[in-house]
Amino acid sequence: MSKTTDPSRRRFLGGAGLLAVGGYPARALARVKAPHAAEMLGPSREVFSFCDMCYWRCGLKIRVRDGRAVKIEGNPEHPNNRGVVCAKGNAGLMAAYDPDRLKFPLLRMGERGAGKWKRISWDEAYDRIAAAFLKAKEQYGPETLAMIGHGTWEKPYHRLAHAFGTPNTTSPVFGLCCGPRDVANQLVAGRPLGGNETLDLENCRYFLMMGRNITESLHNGETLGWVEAVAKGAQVVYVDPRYTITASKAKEWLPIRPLTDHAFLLALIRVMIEERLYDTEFVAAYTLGLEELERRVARYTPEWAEEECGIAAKDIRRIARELAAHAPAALVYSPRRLTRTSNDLGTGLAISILNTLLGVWDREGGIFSPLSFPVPEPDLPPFPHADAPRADGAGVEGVWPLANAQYGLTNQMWSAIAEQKPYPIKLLLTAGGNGFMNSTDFDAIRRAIGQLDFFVAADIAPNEMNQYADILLPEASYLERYDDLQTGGAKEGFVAVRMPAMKPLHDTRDAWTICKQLAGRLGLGAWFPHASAAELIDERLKKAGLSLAELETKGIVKKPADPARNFPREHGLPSVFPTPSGKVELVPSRLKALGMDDALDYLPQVRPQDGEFHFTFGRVGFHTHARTQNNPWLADLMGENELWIHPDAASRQGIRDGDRVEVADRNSRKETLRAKVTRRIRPDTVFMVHGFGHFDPRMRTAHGKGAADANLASRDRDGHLGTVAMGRSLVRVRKL
Amino acid sequence: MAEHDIRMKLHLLCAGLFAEPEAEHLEHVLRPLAAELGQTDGPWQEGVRALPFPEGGRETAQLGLEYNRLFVLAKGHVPVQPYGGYWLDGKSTLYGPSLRTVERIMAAEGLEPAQASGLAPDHVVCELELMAHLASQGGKKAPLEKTLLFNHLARWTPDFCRAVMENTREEFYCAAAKLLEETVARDEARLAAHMGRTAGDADEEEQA
Amino acid sequence: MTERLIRVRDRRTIALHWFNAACWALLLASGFGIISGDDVRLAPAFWPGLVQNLAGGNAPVVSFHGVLGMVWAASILAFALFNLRRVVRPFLAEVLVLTPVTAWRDLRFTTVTLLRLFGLAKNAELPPQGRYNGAQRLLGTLIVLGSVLIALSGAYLFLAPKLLPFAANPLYGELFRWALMVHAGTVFAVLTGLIPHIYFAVVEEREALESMKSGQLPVDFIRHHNPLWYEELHRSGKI
Amino acid sequence: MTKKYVMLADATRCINCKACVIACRAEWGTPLGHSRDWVREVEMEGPGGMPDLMLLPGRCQHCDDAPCVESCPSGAAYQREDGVVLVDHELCSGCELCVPACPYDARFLNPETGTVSKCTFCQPRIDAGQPPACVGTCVGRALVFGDANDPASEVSRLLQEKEWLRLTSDGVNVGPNHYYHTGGRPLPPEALPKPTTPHVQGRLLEEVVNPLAGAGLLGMAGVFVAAGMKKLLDRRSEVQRQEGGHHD
Repeated sequence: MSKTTDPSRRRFLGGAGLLAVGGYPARALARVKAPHAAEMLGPSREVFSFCDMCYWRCGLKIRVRDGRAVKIEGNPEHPNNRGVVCAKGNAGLMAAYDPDRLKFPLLRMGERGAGKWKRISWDEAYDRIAAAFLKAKEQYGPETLAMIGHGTWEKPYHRLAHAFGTPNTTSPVFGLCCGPRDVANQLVAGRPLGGNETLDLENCRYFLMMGRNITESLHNGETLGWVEAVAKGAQVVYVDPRYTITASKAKEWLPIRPLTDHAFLLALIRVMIEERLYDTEFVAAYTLGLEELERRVARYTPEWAEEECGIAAKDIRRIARELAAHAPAALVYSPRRLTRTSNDLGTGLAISILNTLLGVWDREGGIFSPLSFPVPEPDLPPFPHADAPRADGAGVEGVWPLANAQYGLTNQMWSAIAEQKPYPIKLLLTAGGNGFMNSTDFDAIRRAIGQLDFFVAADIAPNEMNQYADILLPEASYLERYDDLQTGGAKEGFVAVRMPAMKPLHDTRDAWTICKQLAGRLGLGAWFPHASAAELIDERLKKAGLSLAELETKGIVKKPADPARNFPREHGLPSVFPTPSGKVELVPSRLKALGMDDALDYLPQVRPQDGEFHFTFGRVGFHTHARTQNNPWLADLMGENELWIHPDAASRQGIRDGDRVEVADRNSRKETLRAKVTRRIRPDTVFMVHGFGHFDPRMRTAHGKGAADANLASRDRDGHLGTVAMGRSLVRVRKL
Repeated sequence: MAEHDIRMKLHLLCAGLFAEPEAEHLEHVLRPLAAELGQTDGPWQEGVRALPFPEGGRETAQLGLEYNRLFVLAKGHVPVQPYGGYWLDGKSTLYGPSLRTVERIMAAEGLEPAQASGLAPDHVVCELELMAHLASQGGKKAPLEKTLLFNHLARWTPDFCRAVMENTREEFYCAAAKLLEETVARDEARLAAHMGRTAGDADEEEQA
Repeated sequence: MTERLIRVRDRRTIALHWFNAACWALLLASGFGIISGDDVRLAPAFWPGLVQNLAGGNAPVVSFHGVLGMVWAASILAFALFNLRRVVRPFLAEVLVLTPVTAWRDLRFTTVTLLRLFGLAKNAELPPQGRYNGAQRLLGTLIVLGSVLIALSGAYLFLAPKLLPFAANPLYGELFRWALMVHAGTVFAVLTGLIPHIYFAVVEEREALESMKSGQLPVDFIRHHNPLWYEELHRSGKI
Repeated sequence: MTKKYVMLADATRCINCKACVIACRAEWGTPLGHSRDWVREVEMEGPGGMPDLMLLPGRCQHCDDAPCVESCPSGAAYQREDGVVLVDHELCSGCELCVPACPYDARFLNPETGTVSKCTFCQPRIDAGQPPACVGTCVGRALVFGDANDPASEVSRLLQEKEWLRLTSDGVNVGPNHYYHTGGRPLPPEALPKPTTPHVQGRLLEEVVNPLAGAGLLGMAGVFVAAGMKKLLDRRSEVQRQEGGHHD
């Protein structure tokens, strides 16, 4: 309390008190003081929105003054963030006010990528695009169009592409990120965790974090829930080659050998079955395949795992017991981006199986069933049937049948364009995103772009990929537009609205307007019957018994959480698992049905030779992927990335903290950056923060800063899903 | 010509020079304007006469490319940002706080950037046209002129003009930048002499 | 018995003296009222509190002090320019202590005078003094040079923050801080000197105070205190 | 009752996401290169040579004995009754005497205003009943702000419930009103304030000019008060002598 104030009063004794009489407390005076104009909160109004700085989409209240967004705050009613906003969300203002932003529709004048542009009118841009699209459609069929999106505001582009008749729409979210995790949960339990994971974090008592760096790969609501649990005393075991901020909150850090998580998890499964630590009641009532599983994991002893992953056998046994002791309020926490090894599906399955053995489904502190707020889609004519299969093979039998056909496999799509196989792809439409920085194959992307007849890029800011476009369409940022509704599945069901905080700046337009106007030119107007996004969402809301006007005053409408439906098994109600068998399948039947090896078995991964390191990368809490490095406010927090290297390894190479080093993989791909010598990483592993090393000079702030991990990450594939095994790169480090 | 008329036309000409070059506009608006000013005695005469207008479609197209390279988008970053706020608000933001000054004057005059132009109110073209509009009223809008000049144009166009001269490969933009620089400097001297200049004065008006 | 009086200064000079004195009083009162930080404060803490509360904030006090300071400096400067030959040059010639020898002599005079107040040093010999005695000369020099310093530093303190971008050049702030020190230090030095000035005027030599009202001084007083001046007046036939 | 505003920072909940830093920048338009708040990430060595981290969010600590207020010559730095230390930008000259006086390095000369800026606990926001921008946005809810004199406030409750430390050291204790919970761990020495080195002019004023002036003034006044007294006494004895003479 303030009363504990040290009565010694002054910092240093000095001569100034010489003339003081009585020590009249100056601060008690009621003097009139003038704050600076900047220190006033002028008159303003608030509009509701949801964030677009990452994929989590927090609810926002945007303060608007003089017709301009001036401050972003959280909407306390929104379950995704409960009022808090991260640094990225706060810096969203600079996405709109960035001087480097794309401001006008531009036509390429010189060579692709030569950087010669001419401002053209929107009409001219649409006319040129329509002419090129119709010509190529005629020549090659509609499947010659590929649409590569980016994960957030791309919905109208998907619609446009599907109306055009192509199946080839893709975003990085599946093949470069969460794919294996979601497929694994789908195969085992028929229930993916979704983009906003359905974990009852606050009530969980024990977290086994499998490299889930939840404090730095940060999503407000999720992180806050986890921090609440830890503050309430939940135990954390953090498994990661690197000591992250999340590790600093854990009671235990296990610096596992990279790529061997699967071995560790298999041994845990074995111990849990061997020692009958699992939830016998749940396993008996709800699962299939325990005996087969037991047989299959018999050879994965803790001692074997210790050899493979470097975690002591006794610790593995202990952790299995601790997990069981806290079940069902215990979680084996999957990483969000599970694209590391050639058997990520196996890792994902093991996590899902462990959670099943712990019986966490539909239990407090475990995995809950979300409520939804159904808002019907507008009535549209059916999309034309695409005769051709997807070019990336996602969902295509005999190719990658398990891959998600909505988001596809972005890397394979780039390869398909580069090789023009299985059929010519001559048109590319990108909506946000940056192929170079989110895939791992610069070469394939360059070759792909060379194959195109026409490349249209819609984006807010310049980046490496869109500098090759033939026409660049400047989009309004999320602060300047209506968008389709956000309907969510948390404990509460909700529908939230994005309202414009200001008119579109410069000569920009929102995605819905762009797609509608383009569709009109392409003769596809029937799929865009609404005059604007506002009209579209108003129609959807009316069908749900709401209205846009109502939502605009609140920002969000919620269906209250219902414990009986979120946690049916806590209330004597049954759980539902929509698998082929209707049960949780400990050995997934779908893999068998597809004639695939069932991925349960451990697949040995690459190991560094002398002088080599495992290459890893990850995130910090104040940058989103490769999207925000040019944001002046966020760049101020971290302007370039560094190569984390253990002091033992560094001293062998004569590298000191701050030295410039070159990192090269076995294919002679190279990047240079500064070294950070730290004990916070294993000696056989190096690490860098993702998203730096931008080489587009139009990005004034980010250009040439740090190194591009995308140019070093492996191009290997997971054998079951076609997702990218980014962690399989081995690199050498050399002092420059 | 009356003095205010000349000032109006000079600002209009400068605005036009920094607009996207279109043959129509160059031939039928800017060239006659320059010719008229070039025949009127005054310190601007030399600068106006020195303007190398493009001859023919090829040269105009060439100029268009240079315009886009300089002010719109280039391989490197945009070499010269044509927005006042960029220069006044720390070069890391557009639509920053300095824009309010211009918007307030525009609102007082019932003006705003044309919808189709897609230009921010503090784009060099908008500010100069606003100045021309104010000047055309023969000194009646002197306080607003003063605010626009001392809080905006005179504070950023010198840097802007220098950047244009350093970055352009076209004689045309060099001459245009020089003309703009001189025009603003003369305005500054003139307004300072007429009304007395302190930063404080301008600020007060700004706040009022 | 009527004293024989002689006019020694004109009305303008007298007015200037009292104008100067009034300015000083107001500038001191307001100046001490501005600075409230304990580490830099000159006056007891209650004073800035009182002044600022009376004025409704510190801003008016600062403005008052700054504006009055400039009025004061400008007035004296104007007076000096318009009366350069008639008043100022002769005054400066009499009063300024510029060499170490004279300084030593004046210091000795001052010390002995001071000691005599306490009945000491009765036997010390004092050389005869001119229009201004040693102590007055020292004080006069202090006030003249001090005023210049105070005016210059004050002008910088008041105007520089309004005119110069301190963030652009660290020198501006550096200079400000030195100016602050010079301003305060000089004010103190002058203030210290003013104590005997006032004491002598009020207690010891009421005639001198009287002459600052009427402009006249008794001839006897001059003969007694300023024999050299008396001689000079005598020589020039003014007595 | 007078309010007593305090900031609590729970280091065990802080994740160094810098949301507070950006929210502050957005709220007050702080020019790039400067910030009113920060998060300090201190890397330490834990037991067994394992790495360890401590995350300490910070800003102006609104000290009871704010050295910035004490070193301000313009009367621009001041403290409200509720403890909030503020800058009157109309008065601030930008002389920076207060900048090195702060043991927390919380003040800087703002190039856009020419005056000294710092955290104000978001004074206009708190006066309007909103939390400071950093507190409202804090992702881990590590920052809590409130009135410690209100026994019903969250800060009062937390101050009682948990153990709180302040950034003070043997040499420096100016009564900060910013509290830290570290889960029982001691604050790392590098996070503690070091004695400051004020500008030479400030020190000269404080240690030479003012004491000298005080001594000089008092001394001089003393001498002449004494002289006056002596004169008075002399005169009285003279009068007495004369009166005595009459009687004689």
